[in-house]
This record gives sequence, structure tokens and C-alpha cells, in this order.
Amino acid sequence: MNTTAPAQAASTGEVALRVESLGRQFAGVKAVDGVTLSVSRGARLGIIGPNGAGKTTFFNMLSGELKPTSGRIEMFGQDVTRLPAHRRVALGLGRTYQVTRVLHGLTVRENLTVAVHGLSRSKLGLLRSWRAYRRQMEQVEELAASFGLENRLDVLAEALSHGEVRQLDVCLALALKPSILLLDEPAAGLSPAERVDIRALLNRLPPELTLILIEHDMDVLRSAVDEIAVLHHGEYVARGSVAEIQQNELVRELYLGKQAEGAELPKETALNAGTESGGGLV
Amino acid sequence: MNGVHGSADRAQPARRPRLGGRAQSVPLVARPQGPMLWIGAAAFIALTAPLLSQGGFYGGLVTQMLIFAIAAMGLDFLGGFGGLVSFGQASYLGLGAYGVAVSMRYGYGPWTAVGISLVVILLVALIVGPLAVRVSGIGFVIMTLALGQILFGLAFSWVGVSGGDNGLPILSAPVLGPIDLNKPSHMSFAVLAVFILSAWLLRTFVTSPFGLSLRGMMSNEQRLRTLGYATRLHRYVAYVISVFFGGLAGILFAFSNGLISPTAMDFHHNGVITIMAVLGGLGTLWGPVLGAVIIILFQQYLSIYVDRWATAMGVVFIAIMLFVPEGVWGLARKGARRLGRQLGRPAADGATTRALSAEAREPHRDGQNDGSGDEAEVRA
Amino acid sequence: MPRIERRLRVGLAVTAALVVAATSACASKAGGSTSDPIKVAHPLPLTGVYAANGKDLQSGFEIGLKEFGSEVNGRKIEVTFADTQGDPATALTTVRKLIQDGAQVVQGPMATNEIAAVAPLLAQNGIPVNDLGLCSAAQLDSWAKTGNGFTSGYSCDQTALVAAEWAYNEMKWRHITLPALDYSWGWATAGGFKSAFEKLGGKIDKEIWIPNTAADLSSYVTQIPKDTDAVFAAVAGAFSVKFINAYKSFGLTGKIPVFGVTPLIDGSILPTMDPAATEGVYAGAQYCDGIDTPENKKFVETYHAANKRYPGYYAEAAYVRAQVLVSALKARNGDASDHKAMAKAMKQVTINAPRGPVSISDKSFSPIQNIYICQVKMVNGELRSIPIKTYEKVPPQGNVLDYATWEKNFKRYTQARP
Amino acid sequence: MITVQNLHTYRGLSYVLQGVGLTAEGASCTTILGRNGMGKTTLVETVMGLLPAREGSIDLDGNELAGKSPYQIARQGVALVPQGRRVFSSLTVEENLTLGARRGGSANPWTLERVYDLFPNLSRRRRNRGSDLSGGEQQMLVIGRAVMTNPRVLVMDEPSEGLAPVIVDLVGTVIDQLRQQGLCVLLVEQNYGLAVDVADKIYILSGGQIVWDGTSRELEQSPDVRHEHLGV
Amino acid sequence: MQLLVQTLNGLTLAGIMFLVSSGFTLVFGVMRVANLAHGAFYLLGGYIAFSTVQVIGNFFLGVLVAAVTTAVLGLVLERTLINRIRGNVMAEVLLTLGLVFVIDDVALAIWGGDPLSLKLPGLLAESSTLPGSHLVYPNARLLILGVAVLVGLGLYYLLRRTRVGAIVRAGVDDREMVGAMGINVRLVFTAVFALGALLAGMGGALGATVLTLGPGSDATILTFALVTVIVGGLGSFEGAVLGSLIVGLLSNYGEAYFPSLAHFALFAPLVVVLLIRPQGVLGRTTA
Repeated sequence: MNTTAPAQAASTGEVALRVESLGRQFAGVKAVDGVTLSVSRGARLGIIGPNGAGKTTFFNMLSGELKPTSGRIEMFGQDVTRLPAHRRVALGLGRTYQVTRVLHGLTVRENLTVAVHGLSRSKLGLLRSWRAYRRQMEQVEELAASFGLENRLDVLAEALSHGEVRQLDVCLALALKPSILLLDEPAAGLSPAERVDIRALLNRLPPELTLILIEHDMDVLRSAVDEIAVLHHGEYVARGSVAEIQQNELVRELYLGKQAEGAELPKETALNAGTESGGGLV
Repeated sequence: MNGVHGSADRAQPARRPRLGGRAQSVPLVARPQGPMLWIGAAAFIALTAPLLSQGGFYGGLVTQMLIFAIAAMGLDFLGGFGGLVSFGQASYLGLGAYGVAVSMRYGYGPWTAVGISLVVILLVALIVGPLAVRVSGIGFVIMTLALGQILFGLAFSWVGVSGGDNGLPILSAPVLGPIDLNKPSHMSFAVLAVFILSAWLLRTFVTSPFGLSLRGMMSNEQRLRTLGYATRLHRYVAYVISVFFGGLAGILFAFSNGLISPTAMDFHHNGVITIMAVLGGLGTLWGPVLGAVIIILFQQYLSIYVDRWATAMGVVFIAIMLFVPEGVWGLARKGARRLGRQLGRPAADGATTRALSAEAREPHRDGQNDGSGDEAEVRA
Repeated sequence: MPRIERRLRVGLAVTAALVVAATSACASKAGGSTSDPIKVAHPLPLTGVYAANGKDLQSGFEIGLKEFGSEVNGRKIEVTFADTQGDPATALTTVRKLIQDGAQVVQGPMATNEIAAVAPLLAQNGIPVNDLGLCSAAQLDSWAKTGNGFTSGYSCDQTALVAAEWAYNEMKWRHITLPALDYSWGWATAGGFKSAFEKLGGKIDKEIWIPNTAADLSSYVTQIPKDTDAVFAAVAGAFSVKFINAYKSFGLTGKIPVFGVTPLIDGSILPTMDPAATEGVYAGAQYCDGIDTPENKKFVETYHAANKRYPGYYAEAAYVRAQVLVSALKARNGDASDHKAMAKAMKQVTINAPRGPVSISDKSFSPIQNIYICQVKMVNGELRSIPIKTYEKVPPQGNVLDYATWEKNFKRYTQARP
Repeated sequence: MITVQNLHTYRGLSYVLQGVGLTAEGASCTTILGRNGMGKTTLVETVMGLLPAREGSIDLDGNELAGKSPYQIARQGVALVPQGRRVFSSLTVEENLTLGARRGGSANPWTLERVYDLFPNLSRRRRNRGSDLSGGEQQMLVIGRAVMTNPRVLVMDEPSEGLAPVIVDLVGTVIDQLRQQGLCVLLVEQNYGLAVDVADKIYILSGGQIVWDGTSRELEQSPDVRHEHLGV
Repeated sequence: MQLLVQTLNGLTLAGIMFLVSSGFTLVFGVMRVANLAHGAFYLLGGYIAFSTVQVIGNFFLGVLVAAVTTAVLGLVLERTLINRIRGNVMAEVLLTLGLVFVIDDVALAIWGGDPLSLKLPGLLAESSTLPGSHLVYPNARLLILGVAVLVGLGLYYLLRRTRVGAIVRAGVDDREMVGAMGINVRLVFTAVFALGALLAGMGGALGATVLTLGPGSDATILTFALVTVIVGGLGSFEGAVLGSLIVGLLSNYGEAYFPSLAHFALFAPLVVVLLIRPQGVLGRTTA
């Protein structure tokens, strides 16, 4: 476990993901407002912020499911702002969802099969049963085994327990062997025991993987990421190591939503904090 | 506590598999199993072959059933497995038939006409497809209906080519060695052969990685995109495949009827093929075959004896929609499952259903909608 | 895999049940020997767009059988009226079924495309068929070749040929505007009219082709030139109603005379038409309900009693077909089993129909008959179509053209615009 | 005022509420705290009749709400401030407010004027469409929309979500006012600060069950409860 | 001159199209149900008006009876059938397809298949010479244009200026929340479906004065409605107005000036709109 290891140590220094003044507006509401940050290859970044801070919107723009209203996104130096979601996946982006999006009506095996075909031309294969793709089937079994789902392969996705669904969701994303993985609250709604499982799962992720993780659970964050970025009200307000962020009074107030009497948050400060730390840390 | 029982009842429909429209429409199990297919196919041939060889009305009736079954199965490929229920399958049936008829009118032989027709079907599907798959759900219904009306209008009013209202005759059918499709019995068996081939192909497609991802897409298109799928391309390919079988049925229709006229592709006929697929059961592939059998019986058999057969057909269909939205095949399967349970054996759908019923009782949670910033933002 | 078997079993059971139901139903119907009733198949549209015409046919044929006897030489004439839905594919299946059930004579089906769809099947079985009308080149060819088909109704352009003759010679109209439905019936009618009218020296000012998908005729009616002598409207069915209504509402009624052929002012649609718009309209017709013969009076009376309105040409044509059938059966002593002989007998019949004397041409196998110029008049508060001039014993080619020219024109105009 | 007993709710196939019970009194604010995915919104939707309860009862002054339709429940005097605001975006502010307006049994009913007094911003934008408002304004609008039905119980689902702290403060003030006017406020929150500020009574929902209840003060004094169930 | 007549023709055709498409688009917008039986309601309305006029002799009463009867029928069908499968949108649409077969067949059994048309009373049956020209134009068509404008204004008022309209629009935005506001959404659905049927029935009664009624008219009218609402934007009231105008005018110019392409004149706008703006000219992106 590299709980406190600085980002630079794990990363090669190459920038995996760079986001420049990214913004998205929904009918008058700025969900994400001018976020600028970059993540090195192999880095593990947590994103926190109160509900509605724009974290998921941010992810949706990274994955290409939402078009940004401003700004640009680069993956490994390539501008992907206009690329559709599936093309970004081909470039090595994988993600999971806060509200899990596994494929209902399909069994676990079928879910994983869909995923392992996702990046190869075999996904357009028509003339052979998917069961006949030996290599992919093995891959599915391996994946399932590594997530403890090997006994649940023939169960319909909607019949899984919540924890299993979370695992399957991560498993789907990993099936594509992504180089950047976006995880959206993988521990949400899990029991304490299941949360331990998820932590273990995160720790088994391949080290070269760049991970961006939205999470509220500090325990999960502590064990999984090197750094934390804080989003609030669509804006990027702070970034630092887990310990730094935990001690940051401003962040504490924001994230915990606790307002000291009369202590209004000066907006300028937040903005400055964002740009400064965003620019300084990578 | 008065409300509790009522609410428990209300909870039921949510679990009922539904038609079309994405996630809600997933059939719990949509996998025809291997051995059954072969037994089924053998039984099917055993049943239909005597009728076909007998020729005449019953031979003709079964031939019609098979032809429409091909079109309806094609519709099911997109509707039942891809969630896009088309109202334009009869338009492609007409297109296929006109492809043959027009080619032959311009002097091409039957085989060439078949080739030209196949190309035309594919071309039209490739051109129209992007328009049609731009929308989903009800939008797709309306769009295919409108596009179908265009094709109908074309056939009706482009008289110089299509022969207009009177249609075009198809005076000779392909001959291949000893097989002479001008003979009704040969034609019938050719239709049976194409039917079996189509059924086999479609079943293969359904169980292929492509078919699997199509089902996944029906469940959650967005997820498929983030798994690397260009979903619109997928829908497009599925659309082309689906309507291709409509066109194929049309080619057979042309030769077995000897005439094609615009009526075959009007609003009612488009509706009828959709009804076949839905009545039989979307997402089952065999259901539409059953649907075709039932509807053709109404249209071509009952109509000889019963004046108000159309009303009867409509009422039966409405009743199915109200009480068995999963269709007749779905009902039969449900019955089989119940029978299985009564016999104390594992449920007919094996592991998956067993798991389902067991799991539903076990406590587990789902975070859907709960504290979902995602949902809120999308809505805003 | 027990579950598979069970599922299969259910599936099979359902299929089998349906098939068994179908076959058992057919078994009870099929079969038969020579002493059985004379089986007549009358496929006709009872649902769909042409349902009303189908009803008329059925009523006319039933009245005809009642009139001329539903029994010949001790054998009952058993008629099956089967719904074709106006759809050629269904017509084909239906006729196949009727043949299988032992039909010896076929009447119909109705629409040209239905006729074309079943023609090869009937020819193959050699079964005599009396079509509603001669409206396609294919009929002309196959009747000559196979000898099983003919019509006691009319040839599509017979009335138009006479209308042209009348317009030129009697009305002295020289400039005609020609709105016509843009499909084979419209082409044949307009083509017949045009060829005769131009041969006589008249001029067509403008042809206006109305697509048969048109819902609203206003944009076509408003294209009629104001200085034309008269308008010959080759329209039928619902288009007649729409045309006459639009003609009036755009102020043309009473200014430019309008005429057409039988279906423009047919008895079957007159009750639904606006008297102010329809009174005075002419048509060349093989039948109109005001024909003053004892045969027609009787027919009109019976029909009116049964249907509460006056008959149109569909009803009369079916009535005549019954008359032809019974006459031929009488000539054959009730034996319809020999298809060839039966067909021959039917074609040789000469009858006095409500529309006058009818015999079948041995060239085109369509009737030589009187053609009337009828006009819509108000009689006792009801619109009736009354003959104002009679052209007697008109051959298929009319009185202006020779047969060869007509045949050539007919074949062309039933397949493309003139 | 409102008593929930042994409430069990499924969302599709998943078993979300597993026997929730709580009571909320009039003229007070009862808060349900919980992390994401613990069933908070499911609870709100069940109370409002948007999701059917499989088992259990929801009693409002002797009237059973479980099994009733949302509109019947609303007419019994329950109003909802939904998560994610859900303003009617094609309606104007004023139409949003008057859409469900009812006098209820209130002696001093909420009217447009009173809502505009409370939220002067809305008054200025009364002709604007719902979609033209900022997030904060939308939140005010849905609170206004809910009180215009003159409810006895106001159910609020994460009203602080996505709002600037200043606006969150305002929300707190408004809740306080409503409580003082005799309303029973049922606040479902994730925002610990807001919850502790305004709550008279707090329930913690975790894993579809109520795992703790007490007052704000008691919660402030139980760091381990906070840590275990709220991650705070 | 000719252009003026054709423009008027186009406008009156647009009037008919608006009458039939407004109901269709309303039902779609609120209930997300493409009511395929809309054409059948139109046909039924026309037939009922025809019979009423035959029995009672008053045209306006005929229109009224037709509108009310189809509205009641719509209400009953919604309550007894469609309501039962609420939420399963696809099944709802297919159910209306079943209704098409039943209604068409029953209408055929009752009225037969003769082409019928409705006669207007008195002056309305006449034509007027348009001021400042020699153009004779039928009053009936002007009446339809007038009625369409009135219905349009009425609907606009209902939707934009009344609380009922606000409820309907809110229902389009967020159905669930409307229920949570204490409004019985099911009732709203029933009312909207009945209103849609009423508009179709009235359209049938009025349309029958210009077009004819018979088997197949329903499919023609449904095609009009589909094309109009797709061009204008599915579920958008303003879209129905605009779509009717575009389609009505273009198809009329097409018929008049390019008669051989008449059929394409109806569908050309459809294809163009689909290519450029698939959600329709005034449609929202999420259709």
C-alpha cells in the first residue's frame, strides 16, 4: 500500500490527463465551472466535494458522455474534447458509475463478455456464438475470478447484491485494460464489510493504471489515492495529499458542509486556491 | 395498514418484463438453447413439410406464414434484442418484391432480379438507416412509420416504374437444376429452406458477440459507449440486418405470389408485421413465427368464414397487450416454467431464474437515485 | 436437459394445435363428387378500401341468383363470397382455398391487381372466370391464350370512346380539359377518350394528372383553364365525390360543363353527393340506374327494396354475371365440371341485361352492348342517373376507331399515360 | 404528526428500505442523515408515494398514507422538495408557484406575496421560465412551490445539494421559519452542518435501517457514531 | 393569381393538417404515446357527424356530436385500456394499433365503405369572390381555415394561459413531480387523451366537408399528422402549427407546379428536416 507516497514517485511524469478550464452549464446552472488540472501517468487522484459539486458532471465530460460548454480535455497529449465516448475508451479510458450501470437482463458472464469484446473488432462478429470465442471466454473467467465473481457468472446482473454489482461495474471497466480509470463512488451504498472488499479491490489495481476516484469515504480514499482534489460548486478549490486535505480547514468546512457562524466562504479564495494548487502540483 | 396490500400489488408490474424502450424491456431470459433448436427445427419441418408438399391452399397458407415469419423474425432482431420496434418492416418486404418485379420488367432474368433486389434492399437500408436510428423508442416507431409511408407513396405514385396501384406481375421464378421455383411445391420448399436458413442465421446473430452487445445496448446504451462501443453504428448495423430479412421475405413473396402491389406495404401491413412479432413475443425469435402463424390464420383463413375477422384480430391483440405483454411465446414459456416448478424440478430457465427468485429475498441494496448528483445534473 | 424439452413440448403443442385445427377445418370442407352442388367462388373485397364495392357485388349477385334461379337441373348453385381485403396477396390465397374446396366457376375478384394476381392460377387450372371488367393488357393476352376468362361487364375505355363521340358530334365541344387519375384505369379512360376525340378533330387543352394518393383535389381543380369548352373527368370512387365537390366550391359548376364515365355519377355514390354540385353532370356509361327497360325496372326495384338505395354499376355487373352463369348452366344442363365447355358456354351467352342486350365479343372477350349518355337529374327528391342518349350495340373499340387501332391503344394506355 | 413504522421498500429487485421506523412532530424539524446509497431518497419517495412500500405503514395524524398515490398524499398535506430541485422548466416562476397552490387547512396560508416576501429574487424573476434560474433560485422556487400547497408536513430531500454556502444558510433560515410556523419539516440530508444546525431530532439511516437517533447535541458528542455511519 | 389560389389552398390544407396533428402532438407531448388510432378517431368523428347531419339535419350540431362522442370514446378507452398498461409506452402504442383495426372494422360494418362527404349548410356551401379579384373561393375552405385558427388560439390560450395548461406543460417536464404537487396525473392523462380524440373527431367532421371519408382515410390522415409533427417537432404545440404550414403549403405548391412529383412534395420537407434537424424544427433535443 502506498498510502502516503507522493504522486511523483508512482508516476513516470508523463501527463495522462490534462483538463483546461473545463466548464458545463445546464440551463442556467453552472455544474462545472472552469476546472483546470492534470494527472500524471500512474497517479492516483481522489476527487471529493459535497453532493452537487459537479463531480459526476466532471466525469461525464472526461468520459465523453457530456459535451463541455467550455474548455478542453487531453489524454496523453491528444486533444479528445470532441471525441465521442467510445473513441476515448479506445484510447484507454475506462469508467464506472455512481449509480451502477451494469447491463440488466444479461448475466454476469454476458456482461463481462460484452466488455471484453468492447475494444476488439470481434464485437461486430455475427457468425459465431459469443461462447465460441475461447480466448475472450477465458478472459472473462479470469476477470470474474479476480473479483470473486466466479460463482456468480450465470446470475442475472439485476439479481446481484449491491456490493457485487459494484464489483461487476469495476470489473467491466477493467475488462478493457484501461490506462486511465475513472471510478465514481465505488463504495457508495456498501456495508462496512463490502467496503473493505472494495478497498482491497482498489489496491489490486495494476500500478501503471492512472486512477481518478470520486469518493466520500475517507478510509477508502486514504488507502487508494495519493492526492485529493476538491471540487465545490462546480469549481476546483484545492488539491493536496490526503493528509493535507484532511487538515485543510477550508476543505473541512466545505466538504463537511459545516458553516461556522458568520464565516462566509470567500469565493475568490476558493478560486485562487484552485488555480494555485492545480497549477503547482503536477 | 389498509394500503399495504395494495402497494405490494402495485409493486408487481415493475418486475414484469416489458416491451421495447430500453432497460425496462429486457426479457429475463432470451437465450434459445442449442439442442432445443435442433429438435424444434426437426419438428417444425416434420409439421410443415406435409402441408407444403400437399400444395394448394394449405401449402400456400403455410408458405405465406413462413414468408411473414421471416420478416417478423427480422423485426424481432431489432425490436426484441435491440429495443427498436419498427413499423416499417412491410415497407422493406414491398421493396424486396418490387426489386424483383421491376428488374424483371426491365428484362432481367429471375436470378439477376434477385441479385438486384438484394442490392437495392441493402442500399436503401444503408441510406435510410442513419435517419431511422437517430431516434429511439417511440421516436423510432414514428420515424419508421413515416419512412414506410414514403416508400408506400413511391410504389403507389411512381407509376412508370412500379406499375402504380395495379402493381407488377412476376411472371417467372428462378430455376436451379432440378429445382424449378415456378412449381408451387418447389417454391414452398424453397421458402421453407430460406426460412430455416434465416432462422438459423438470426439465431446465430442473436447469440453472437454482436447480438449480445445489442441486448446490452437495449439495457443501457450509455454504458455500452463507455465500454468502447460505437452504439449508433451498432444500431445501424442491426437495423440493416433487421430490414434485410424484411426484404428477403419480400423476394420470396414476389415469386410465390406472382404479383406485388402497393397494398403489401401500406400502413396496415406494416402494422400487421409488427403485431405478429409483438403478439408472438418480442425478444424470443420463435414468438414472431408463432405470431405470423396466428395472424395469417386470421387474415387468410378466418377471413373466408368470418365477416368481422379484423375486429376479432384487433381484440385478440389488445387482449394480449393488456394481459400478456410478453406475447404468446412468453406466455407459453411462463407456463412451462410454472409446470416445471409444480413438478418440483428446477425452473425452466435454470440457474438464472433460480438465482433471481432466491436473490430477490436476500437483503441487498442499490444506490439508484440515492444521493445521485448525476441524476440531478442531467435533469437540470 | 429437461427444461428444454418441456419448453419445446409447449411450443410444439401450440403449433400442433393450430395446425391440427387448420387441417381438420379443411378436411371437413374438402372433397366432393360430381353429384354435388355447383360450386361458384366469388372472391371480393369485404374489408379494406374497396369494401363498399364488394358489398354491392355481393348484393347484386345474390339478387341475380334469386331472380334467375339458384338451382339448375336439380343442382344447387352454391356461392362462396370470400373476402380478399382488396389485397392481391390475400386474393390469391383466398382463390387457392376456393379452388381447393372445389370451385368450378370463379366470379372475380374485383380490382385489376387482384385479377392479375389470380389469373395465372385460374389459367393453370383452366377454371372459367368472369371478370368485372377488361382493364389490362394482360387480361386481353391471357384470355386469348387460355380461353378460360372473359368479362360480361365492360372494357375499361368503352364508355370513354362513346363519350368522346358524343361530346364532339352532339355537344359540338372542340376544346376539352382532361383531369384524370394517374393510374392504369385513369390512363385507359383518358387514353380512350383522347384517341377518339382527337381522331374526330377535337383538341385536348390540358391534361391534369391526379395522383391516387391525393387527399385534396383543390390544387388540381384550380388548374382547369377558364376558356375550355368542357371538362372530361376520368375519376372514380371517392375521387368522384371529391372532384364534383371541389368543382362546385371553386365556382366552376354551371360555368364549364363536366362529364365523365360510369363511376363519376354511379348510383352507389349519388346519395352521398351534393345535389347542387352534381345535377346536370353527364357520363358515358354502360349502365345507369335510370335505364328505361323492364329488366332494369325490375332489378332496380328489387335492389332498392334490399338496400334502400339505387344500384350502381358494380351491383348490376354482378347481377349480370349471375344471369350469364345461370344461362350458361342451363345450356349445359347444370354440368359445370368440364371447365372448357363451361367457359365456352358462358362466352356464347346472349342475354337481355338491365343495361340492355349483351353479347361477348369473340375478339376481346368483353361485351358488345349499349352505351348510354346519362345525366344526373333530381327525380322525386332523389338524385338519379338518367340516360339521355343511347348508342346501341357498341363494340369494344367504339364507333370511331377500328379494332386494331383500339387494341394497340388499349394495350399501351393500360400501362402508361397516353 | 407523522409516524413511519417498519417500512420495507424495493427498488426493482433490490431491497432498499429494510424496516425503517421514525416519528416527526409538528412545529419541529426532523432530520434523516445518511451517506450516499443508504436509502435516503428511497425513503422520501416511499413517504411521498412515488415508490410503493412492500410492507409497513406511514401514518399522518391517523391517516394511512402507504399505498396511496402521490397526489392523494400531497392532498393529505405532505409537500415535497425533491432532490435535484426538479423545477418545471418550461413554466414561469409564477406558474411553478401557483401550479399546486392550495389553502390547506391553514389559518394563515402561504400566498404568492408571502413567498415573494421570503424570496425577493423570485419576485423579480416571476415571468422567467424555470430553466432560466440559477441553482440557488431554483432551490428557492421549489421550496416556494412546496409551501404554496400549504402542507402540514414538508419533506425536503437534500435541499443543500450543489448550493453555495450562502444559499445553504438561507435554506437553513427558511427551514427555521417554517418550523416556527408550525410545519413539520422532514429533512433528509447528507450535509452534516446544515442538519445539525436546524434539526430538533436526528435519525441516521444506514443500510436501509435507522441505526441511530437522538438530538443534534447528542450527535455532536458522539464522534464514533459520526465516523462509522457518516464518514465525518 | 394562380399563386394566390394555390397559397390559399395550401393554407386551408394546413388548417386541416393542424386540426389533426394538434391532437396527436398533444397526446404525444404529455403521455409520450404515439396514438396510432388518431386517424381512426378522425374517421369515426367524420362518420358520426355524417350520421348526425342525416338524422338531425344540422351541420354544427353534427360537428358537436362528433367531437363529444369521440372525446367520450377516447376517455373510455383511456380509462379502460390504456390506463391499465400505463408506463409501458411501447405497449400503449401497440394497443392503439390494435384499436385501429377494431375501429376501422366496426366503422366499416356500420357505415359501409362508400366514400362519404359532408355537406355544409346555406351560405357555407357557396363560394365567395375574393375582394379585389375575380377569384372564386369556397366558403367551406375558408371556414376550415377560420376554425383551425380559432382552435389554434384556443389551444394556445388553454396551454399557455390557464392553470390546466400549466399542469399539462408541467406534466411534459416532470410527470412525477406534478403528482407530488397534489395533482392527479392520471386524470390529466385521461383528459388529454380525450382532448386529443375530441380534436381528431372534430377534424374528421370538418375535414369531411373537403376530403371524403372512407376506409383508408384514416391512414392518410395519420400520415399527415405524422409528417406534420415530425417536421414541426414531436410533442410541440408550436411545432404542430409550423409543421402544418410548411407541409400544407409545400405540398400544395408541389401538387400545383410539379404535379408528377406531387407525392414527394408531402415528404420532401420531412426528409430535409430529418437530415438537418432530426428533432423537428421546434422540437426539443430529447425526443
